[in-house]
Order: sequence, then C-alpha cells, then structure tokens
Amino acid sequence: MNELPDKAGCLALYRDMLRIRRFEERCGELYKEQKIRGFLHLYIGEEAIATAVVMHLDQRDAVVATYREHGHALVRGLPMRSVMAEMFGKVDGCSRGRGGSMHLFSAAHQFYGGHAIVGGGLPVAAGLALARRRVGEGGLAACFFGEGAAAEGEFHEALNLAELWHLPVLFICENNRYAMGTALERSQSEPDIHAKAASYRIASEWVDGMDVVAVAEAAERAVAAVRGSGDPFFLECRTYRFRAHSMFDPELYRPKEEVEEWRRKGPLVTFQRRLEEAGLLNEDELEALEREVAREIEDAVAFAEQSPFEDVADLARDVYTPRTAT
Amino acid sequence: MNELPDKAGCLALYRDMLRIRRFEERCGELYKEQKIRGFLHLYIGEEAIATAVVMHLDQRDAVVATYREHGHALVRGLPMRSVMAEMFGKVDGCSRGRGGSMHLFSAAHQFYGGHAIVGGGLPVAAGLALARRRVGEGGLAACFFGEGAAAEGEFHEALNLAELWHLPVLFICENNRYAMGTALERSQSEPDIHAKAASYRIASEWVDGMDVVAVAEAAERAVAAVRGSGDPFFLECRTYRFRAHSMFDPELYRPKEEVEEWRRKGPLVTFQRRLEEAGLLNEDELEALEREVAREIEDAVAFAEQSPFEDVADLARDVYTPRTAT
Amino acid sequence: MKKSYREALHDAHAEALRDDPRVFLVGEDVGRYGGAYAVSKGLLELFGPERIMDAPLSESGFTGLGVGAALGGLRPIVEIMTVNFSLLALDQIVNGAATIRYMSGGAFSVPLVVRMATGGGRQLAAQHSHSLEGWYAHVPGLRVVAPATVADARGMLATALADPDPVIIFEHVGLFAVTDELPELPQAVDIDRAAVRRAGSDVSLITFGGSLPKTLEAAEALAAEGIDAEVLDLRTLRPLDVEAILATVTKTHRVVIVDEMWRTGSFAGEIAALLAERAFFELDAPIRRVCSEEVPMPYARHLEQAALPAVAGIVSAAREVVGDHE
Amino acid sequence: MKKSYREALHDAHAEALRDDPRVFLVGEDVGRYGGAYAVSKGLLELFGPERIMDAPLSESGFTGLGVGAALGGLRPIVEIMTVNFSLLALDQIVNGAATIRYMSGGAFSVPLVVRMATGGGRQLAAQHSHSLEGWYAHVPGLRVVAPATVADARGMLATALADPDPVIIFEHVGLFAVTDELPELPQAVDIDRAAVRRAGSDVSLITFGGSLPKTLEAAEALAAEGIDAEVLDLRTLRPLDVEAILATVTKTHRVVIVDEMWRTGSFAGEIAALLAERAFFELDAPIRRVCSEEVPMPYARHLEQAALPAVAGIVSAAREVVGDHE
Ligand SMILES: Cc1ncc(C[n+]2csc(CCOP(=O)(O)OP(=O)(O)O)c2C)c(N)n1
Ligand SMILES: Cc1ncc(C[n+]2csc(CCOP(=O)(O)OP(=O)(O)O)c2C)c(N)n1
Ligand SMILES: [Mg+2]
Ligand SMILES: [Mg+2]
Repeated sequence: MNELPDKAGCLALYRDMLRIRRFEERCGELYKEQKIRGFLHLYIGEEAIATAVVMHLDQRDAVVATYREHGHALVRGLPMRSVMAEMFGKVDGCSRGRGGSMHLFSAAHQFYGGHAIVGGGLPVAAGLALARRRVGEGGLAACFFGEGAAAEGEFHEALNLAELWHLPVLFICENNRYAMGTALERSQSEPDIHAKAASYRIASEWVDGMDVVAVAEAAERAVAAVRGSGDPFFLECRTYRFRAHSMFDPELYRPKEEVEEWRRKGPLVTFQRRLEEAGLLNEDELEALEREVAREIEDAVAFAEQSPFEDVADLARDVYTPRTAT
Repeated sequence: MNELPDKAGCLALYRDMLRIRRFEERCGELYKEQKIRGFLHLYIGEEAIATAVVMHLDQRDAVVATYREHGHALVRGLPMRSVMAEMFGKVDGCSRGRGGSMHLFSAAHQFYGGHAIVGGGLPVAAGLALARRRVGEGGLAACFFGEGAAAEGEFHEALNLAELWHLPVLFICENNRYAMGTALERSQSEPDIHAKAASYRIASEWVDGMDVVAVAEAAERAVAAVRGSGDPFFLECRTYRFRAHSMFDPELYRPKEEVEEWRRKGPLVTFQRRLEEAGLLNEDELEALEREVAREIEDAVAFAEQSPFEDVADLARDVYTPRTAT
Repeated sequence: MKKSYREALHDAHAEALRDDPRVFLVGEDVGRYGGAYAVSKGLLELFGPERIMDAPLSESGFTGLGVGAALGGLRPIVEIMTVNFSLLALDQIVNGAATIRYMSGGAFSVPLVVRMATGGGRQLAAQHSHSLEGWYAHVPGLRVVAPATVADARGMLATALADPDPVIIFEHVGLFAVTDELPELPQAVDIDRAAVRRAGSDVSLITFGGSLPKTLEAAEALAAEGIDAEVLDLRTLRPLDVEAILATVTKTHRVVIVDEMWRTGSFAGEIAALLAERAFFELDAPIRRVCSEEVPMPYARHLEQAALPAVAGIVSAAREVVGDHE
Repeated sequence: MKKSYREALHDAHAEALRDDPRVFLVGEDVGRYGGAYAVSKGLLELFGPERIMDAPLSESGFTGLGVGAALGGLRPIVEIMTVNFSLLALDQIVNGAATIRYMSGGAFSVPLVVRMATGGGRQLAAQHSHSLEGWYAHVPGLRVVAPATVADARGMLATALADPDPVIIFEHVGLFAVTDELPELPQAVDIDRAAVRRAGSDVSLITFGGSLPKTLEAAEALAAEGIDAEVLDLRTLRPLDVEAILATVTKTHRVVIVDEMWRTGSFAGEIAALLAERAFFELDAPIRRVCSEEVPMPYARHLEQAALPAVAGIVSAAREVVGDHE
C-alpha cells in the first residue's frame, strides 16, 4: 500500500472529493426539481481521478474533458457558483447558460470543455498541446475521456499524432467499465485499455482509480514524464460509475449487486476509513468539512437561483467573435 | 529460402504477375494517349501480392480493394476486356464506364471495388464477412489496403469490430512505404504495421511482398486460419511502388536511387531469375508468355476501343435499383 | 389500439426481425441498454445477440459494416444514436451506401436501412440538437424519410426494408412520446407520397418530421382566426413528392414552410426554390420559411425555445402571407 | 504580373507564413509531396517541418488538432486534400470549430482556417467529385468563402487568417490552372461582399467558385444574342451578401443561379428561397437553377460533362427566364 501524504494533503484530497460528491448529489436533486435540465451525467464514484490528476496541473496547462466534467471543473478552480449557474441555464454560468452540464468552459482556468461527442476532445487536446509546445514554457494539455472513446477512430488518430509529433498531452482514460450500457468487454477486442497506448509507442500506466493516493502518485509521475520529455503519456484509471449513465438511464445492463460491490470500494468511503485508521481525520473534522461543503453548495444554489436568464435579444451573441476583437 | 511450387505452379504465378505488369504498362501509355483519364494508380512493383493472395480465394469469398486494384481484378478473373473498357469509360466496362480505374466491380466475381476513400473499404469488408458467416459456408472477405490507411480511424474501428465479433476477414496490408509522398515513418508513431493487429488480438504476420512464393505460402496459412477459426487475420506484405502514386505525381519525395534499388528487388525480375536458375523457365517459354499476354492486352484494347460509350440518355440509370427487382 | 411513436417503432422492428431472418439491428446500446430512446427494449431477449448487436462507439465502423452486410445479402438496420453522431459515419453513407450501385454500373445494390434520432427541444445544447435531414436529402442514391406520425413510424420501417437501396429514417426526439390510435393490423405505408394532414384553402403549411405537430397546432390557431390552412407532411424528403407540393400550392397560392434546420441552407429552402422554379405563377405572396435561428443550439430553455420554430412563428408567418396581396 | 490561381494561393501562403509566426500549414502531403494541387510546393524548404506539417491520413485527427491549436493561440491552416475527404473531419468542424465560441458563452474563439479543393470535371468519378459548399454554408459559427478569381485566391487567405472565427475556403479543382494579371502588391480582399463580375440589365446570373468561368462564358454568348446578363459572384457563402443579391435582382428582375451541387438541396436553392422570400415582387419570371444532375459523378467524360452545369445549359436557362413574361 502506498504512503499517505501529510495531514493537510490528505484533508485537501478528501475535501476535494467530498466537494464533488456533495455537489453532484445536490445536482441530482435539482434535476428532479427541474432546475437542471437536459442531460446530466454524474461523476459519483470517480471523484478520485479528477481530484488527484488536476492537482498536479498548473496555469500553463490546458484541460479538456467530456460531458461528465463537473468534478474536473470544480477541482480546476471554476467557482462553484458559475458551474451551478451554468446548470441552471443562467447568464452568470461559466458558459453564460449556453452550454449546460455538458459544456463547462472557462478561459481564466484554461478549461476547454465539456465535449459531448465521444472521442472528439482528443484531437483538440493534441492541438492545444502543440500550441503549448510552441510557447515553450513546459505547459501540457490534460485530456480526460471514458474507456468508451477508445473504440472511436479519433482515439486512434489522436494517439498516433500525439506521439508522432511529440506533443505534450496527458491522456487520462477514466475506465468505468461501461459506455452507457455497453460493458468494456463487449466493446473492445482488447479490453486492456492502457496496453493500447503501447501500440503507438506511448508510455502508459494503469492505476486503481478508487485509490486517490495511488492516482495522485501516478499522475505526478505522468505529469513529470510529459513535462520532461515533451511526449505524451497515457494514464488509465480503473473506476466505476455508481449512478446511472444519465438521468434517463434505467440501468438494465448491470446487476444491483455489482454496483453495491463497487460502492464498497468507493474513493470516499475507503479513503475516509484509511484516514480515520491513521488518526488523520476525526468525526469533528469530518463534520466541519461536510458543513463547509454544504455551505458552499447552498451558496452556489442561491447564487444560481437569483442569477438572471440571458436576455433573449442576445440569442445570436457569440455565434461570431465581435470584429473589434481582431 | 522457401521452396518453389512445381513447374506449372511457378509458371502460373509468373504469368499472373506478368499479365498485371504488362497490362498496367500499357495503361500508362494509354493514359498519355488520353484514352484513359482521371486518376490512374499503377500497381507496378506490387504484383506478387494480389497474385499470391487471390489465388487462395474461391467463389465463396468476397474481395474488397482500393483505387490501385487493376491487379486484384485481373487475378480475380474479371475479363481483361471488361477492365480495359472500364478504363476507357465504355459501356462494356465492368462498371459500365461509371467507375473508371478506381472503381472496378463485378458481381460474378464477388469483386466489391475499387474504394477510393482511404480506409473506407475496411468496415465494408467486415460487413461482407458478417454476411458470409451467417451463410455458414466458410466464405471470407479479403480486404486489401495500403499502409497509409492504418492512420485512419476506420482502420482501428474495423479491426476492433472484426475481432470482437469474430468476423472472417483477411486483412491484407500492402505496405509500399509511401502514402502518396508521405513515408511510413512520417505517418506512424509505430511503423511496424503488422504489430498493430496484435493490439486488437488479431493474429498477424508480415511477409516479403516482393517474393511471390513467400506471399503465397503466407496467404495460404492466413486463409486457412480465417476459414478454420472464423476470426480475422492480418497479413502485412512489405513491398514498394515503382511508379509515381498517380499520373500527377512529380515524385519529389524520394530519391531515384531508392526506386532503383527496389526495382532490383522487384517481384518479376527476382522470380524470373530464380525460375531460370532452377531450370523452370527458358527463353522460349518466356517469350511465349510475353506473346500470350501481349495478345490478350491488344485484344482488350481493341475491345475497349470499339465498345460504345453509354447513351447519355441513360445518365440517371442505376442511381436507384429498378423497383421491379424488389 | 393506442400506441406511442416509440412503441410503433418497436413493433415495426419486432415484426421485421420476425418475418425476415436476414434482418438485424446494429448500433450503440440497442441491446442491453434497450436503445437510447428505448425503441429496441426487449428485442435482445427475443432475438438474441446475433440479431440485436450492441456496437462499440464506432459510428463509421458499424455503418460501414452495415453497407458490407447489405452488399452481402443481409438486411441491416443500423441505428445511429442521433444525427449528431452521424457526421462520423457520413463518409460511409455518402461515398459508400449512396454511390456503390451507380459507380458499379448496377453490379451491386445496398439494401441498408439507417435510422437516427434528430432534432432539438430537449435542452441538449449545441452538439446534441442538430437537424440535418436536408443534407441527406441532397444525396442521390439515398432515400430519406421522416415519419411524423405514429402510423408512419409503424409502417415505414417495413417499406424501407423492402427497398433495394439505402434508406435513411429520421425520428424526431420530440415525437417518441406522441401517442395515437393504430389499427390492430399494420398497414403498408407508401413512402413515395406526401400526405395532406389537414385540408385547407387559404395557405399551405409544408413541413415534415418533428415540426408536424407544431404546424398542425398552428393550423388550428389559424382556423380560430378564420384562416383555413392546409398542412402538407412531406414524409419522404428524397425523392420529393413534387406533385403533392405543386398541388397544394395550386390550391392555396400561399406558402409557409416549417423546418427545424437552420434557415440558410435549410431543406425548407429547397421547397421554396422548387416553388420559385415550378409554381412561380401560382404564388400570390412571398414564401415564408419558419426555421431555426442561426445559432448553435443553446442549453437554456428560454433561449432554445427562441431558437426553434414555434407555433406562434408559424401562425404569424401564415398571417403575413395571407395578408400579402400583389 | 500574370499568375495562376495555384501560384496566387502559394504566394498567399508564403506571405502569411512569413508575416505571422503563429501561422502553420498542416495536411496530407503539403510538405514533401508539394501539395496534391501543388499549392504548397517549396514551402517546406522555406519554412521547415514545424510550419509545414505533413500529416498522416487522419482527417478528423489533424482537423481537430487544428481546432485545438487555434484555441491555444496559433493560426493553423488545415488543408483537407479535397472536400470528399472532409466528410471524415466534419464532426470536428461542425461540433467543434463552429460551436465552441457559442457554447462556451464567448470564452473561446477558434481562429482556424480550413482549405479544401472542391468540385468535379476531372473524371475522378463518384467519390472524388463532390461539391458540398452549401453544407458548410448551413452551419452558424463558420464563415465560408469560395475564391473564384486569381485575385481572390491571392487575397482571401490573409483575410481568413485575420478572422477570429473559423473560415472554410473552397478552391475549385477547375480553377488552379486559371491565370490572370495580379498587381505586384497584394490587395486586401473584403470577403464580406459579393462582386458583380459583369454588369448587365436583362438577367442576373448568380454563381460562385468554379462555376464563375462557365457563367461568364455564358454571359458572353448571351450578349451575342442581345441578352445583357449581369454576373454576380457570391464569393462568401456564409454570411451571404444579401444586399448584393437583392440589388442585382432589383435591377434585372430575372434570375438564373449556377451551382455545381446536386439540384435538390443545392446552395442555389438557398439563393432561390431567399429571393422567393425577400424579392418576390421584384421577380418577373420563375427562377432557374443550373446545377449538377442528380447522379453520383460518372467517370466517362461524356457522362460527366452531361452531369455538370454547362455553358449551354446556363444560356438556355437565361433565355427561358428572359422569354418568360408574366
Ligand atoms: C460520437 C458519439 N457517439 C455516441 C454518443 C452518445 N453517448 C454519450 S456518452 C456515451 C458513452 C460513453 O462512454 P465512456 O466513453 O466510457 O464515458 P462514460 O460515460 O462512461 O464516462 C455515449 C454512447 C456520443 N455522445 N458521441
Ligand atoms: C480519406 C482519404 N484521404 C485522402 C485521400 C487521397 N489519397 C489517395 S491515395 C492516398 C495515399 C494512400 O496511401 P496508401 O494507403 O499507402 O496506399 P497506396 O497508394 O500506397 O497504395 C491519398 C492520401 C483519399 N483518397 N482518401
Ligand atoms: Mg465509461
Ligand atoms: Mg502506401
């Protein structure tokens, strides 16, 4: 078993994961209240990954994610208020309410979405990495995607280009074993995802995505490898989605027991137990954390509630960039 | 060194290759005479592959090829007359003059083109293989493509589907080291093409594509493997294109010496030498073969010349299938 | 018997699968998940995994596989989850399915059915709300249908499967929950003919697919104002039922076309152009198109509603053309 | 100074690469091969492989990479060899480049230039002769231009690169060899405005791109018959210069639109629709479209010529509309 960071480090990890978890649980409720609409894909069960990867990134780096990206946005520093307002479709949302849950963006945080075409983010990340390399400050592009994307042609094209052209991309595959209702074994003739990277000569590693410390260590190595070599690195994080794919999913494709079994391995419950056993987290601290997170969430909800809807007269705004900006 | 087949077998191989070579040389001339127009991609230098693979296929099998497919069509048995007439754009062409050099088709020969979108033929072959499997007579789909296709997403999607669904596809990669002017090393981070198949768990092999006997042996094994297992097989044949990519290519991207070197390794010249050394081919036989082939070609040209152009009134024929055919 | 559009599609599939062993359904999550729109729910259990094939995320791959399977004698139904993802498969449809019969000089037909959900209105934002029917309707070699009623949803699949050429079926996401009476015995649907859904004499409202309910509602509202609108449902976008279009215009002399595509380059534009060419002297007023606003679809509900064709917009366009006299 | 369209494009690239270090060119065979249409010949030697990037056959991959590079601050010129292959990259253009600014609420712009050859007439048959300009012109967020003259070929690239949003440039294969006088100093080109290429009063011939030469030739033929045609070159297909279109029609009251797309769903249809909406009372005769016949492009020259818009067809359409009085 890996070594725990110091107490502050541990609490930060726990807090970041908890923040995502409670935020998304609240989102699930808000969906039922019809405050949030459209598609809503919860990251619950997978929080360790975004938490432990994004912490190693800095302002030089770009982040590209999928439609399941609330967690990534939050740990990257997008204000929870702007994320919640986005889901409410309000003008103070990080995408002015145009994007919704699937399309969170922020220039200040170099957060490039929020892509909802599976596989579509990978070539974009390669291009961002190319631009980073030209700037020459050691920045990289971190690209998150599900294991489902590995079947798309763009996965293959992007991996080849990234290695061929020595692009500093950190590919992070969030392998939660299902693409909607399709199990990995039913979508890949070779279900070992990280092994695929080898066929492009990309350095790769897989890690238990339920163990936040393990992910943090692997991500640290991976980020260092990309910065050091300028070449891509492929990190597969094995995890599980506790909730339905989206709010429309009746979950016919997996037994309840399987979900239960994975829940017991969940990143929060296991880390909490470990911290408690190591004497790094007591009940008071836990409660304080919960309160702090709850407060932030309720503040975000209140903010989103009171934020106005964009004026319909501005419907066509931002189809094109105002010419004066040239 | 592999063993030669018996004399008849050797002469058949030699004759098939010679027939392609002379046919295409004649096509090159006819292009200059503007009898053939559009794109013309010559297979010269690569004849051993089609010759030695297609000989192992039978009437149960389907063949899918690219725009560089004259050789495949000829060895598959499409009458040279109908191929030449096609290149002339005449109504007696195998595609009624609609397809031209890039789109040779024949239902009688289960010859499914002639695809000019690089990579586009692979999923189609997978589908043909699925249909073959359902029929259950042991038929397979043989799919030829260049190494350039290996960078396309469809390559990846098709290989995964073929293995995942146990489809009897024989993938034959004609690796002639260039995709137009782009050398393999500049297009693939992993230039060992046959190794890619392994990352889909597809059985694979590579063979010297200049050695017609070696290709024949490998193809025999490959066809047997597909028929035996019902699973795909990937055969990479390493070869070289002696001529320009198409008639528009100024060949700026490779030195003349490189071409010369490869010409010395050519499938016809090396096999001829070997047969002569083995006492299996003498000058008289060679001359007779050349005469026979020349006669067939001139007959095909004459046929194509006299064949009429399709009536313009029939322009819209075959956009849709006549309804009575339902 | 009251059925939903979704159930009608389901029944049509079950019937087709039962009646013809060559028919199979392939697409993402059509099996274990039950179909993204639950159309194929339960079919895996009835027909098994050889007939109901859950595909990996490989739109180009499995659509191309459909082309090959159709060439090989099967009758594939390819479900592309939504039109948005069909962009990834467009090459196989345009350069493959649509072209093979013509460019093979009639050697091969491609009896392929491709179904996809289309349209907006569910707050799914810019990457999940496209309406691109007109693009497909542009392509010779394809047949394009858009069932707008429960009866058409029930009947069109069989007609499409009986067609020897590729048929694209668009199912608007707004229609799945619509219910209507269906006769016990399925009715053959003549997909070559448009249908007058409401007879009227003052103005022709021409539409198709998901816009039909809105258009009918507008017609009722107009009736209340004393304007008697005829509603023509095109049903088949390629080939167009030109006769029916000319007939309604010859009757009313005023036209509003409703289409969810963006206005510029919309399919509504094609209908307007056709009329400007072929019914110019029948027209008593400018044509009006009611289309989507020219913006990527926004998430926020009020913006999305402002971007989509609406009953009020249809009503006011109709009022205008009825008011406009020469 | 006399220059060809090809040379004008070449010079425009050289200038852009010289003037702005952020600019680079990426595409298949743009470097060592010299460009499929020789546009970039010699640029690799001048600017090196970091600025002139030979891409593998991965249209979606390197187009997506262009999107990312543009987001990251570079100014990519992506050359897709021909529009035919752009289908493989369409998702990145439609769901990526065109949408990101809007769906990010203005957080990011995508200053990407995509160039591609388009059109038929070279006997390249059904998979290599498409004209799909209207599809791109349908998409909000894109700017679409079609340089039809040597001067526009010289000037439009710089204007496109100065644009903060994605610009698609269509270069018709029939134009590359056209030559014309060019001033020594390059002229800025206002890509927002259509251009009257020939003033006239009897009929408006509206066209763009590769159809301009034919249309001008038709105008000369008409002049010989005493019909004075005005020729309007749209130049920019999105956004349309509606004013210029209305102006010419207000002058001549008769319209023929020439466009190489298939008639149904052609961009000509959009122009006709626009006129039927906005210039209805100006029109004295039915509109005529001269488009490609609705067939996949045949190889045989006589069939291809019969399928494409031709001078004779334009002349007779113009005669008709001039003859047609109310
Ligand atoms: C190209 C494309 N095809 C289909 C979809 C519909 N879809 C959305 S998410 C999804 C599953 C993706 O699975 P995975 O990549 O494993 O990510 P996860 O949802 O498990 O995080 C599918 C099929 C899509 N968005 N894009
Ligand atoms: C999708 C696509 N992109 C680009 C082209 C243009 N093109 C035609 S052949 C070719 C090179 C293909 O090389 P390879 O696959 O190695 O086959 P080869 O020509 O060497 O036999 C290219 C780039 C095409 N036909 N299709
Ligand atoms: Mg997954
Ligand atoms: Mg090659």
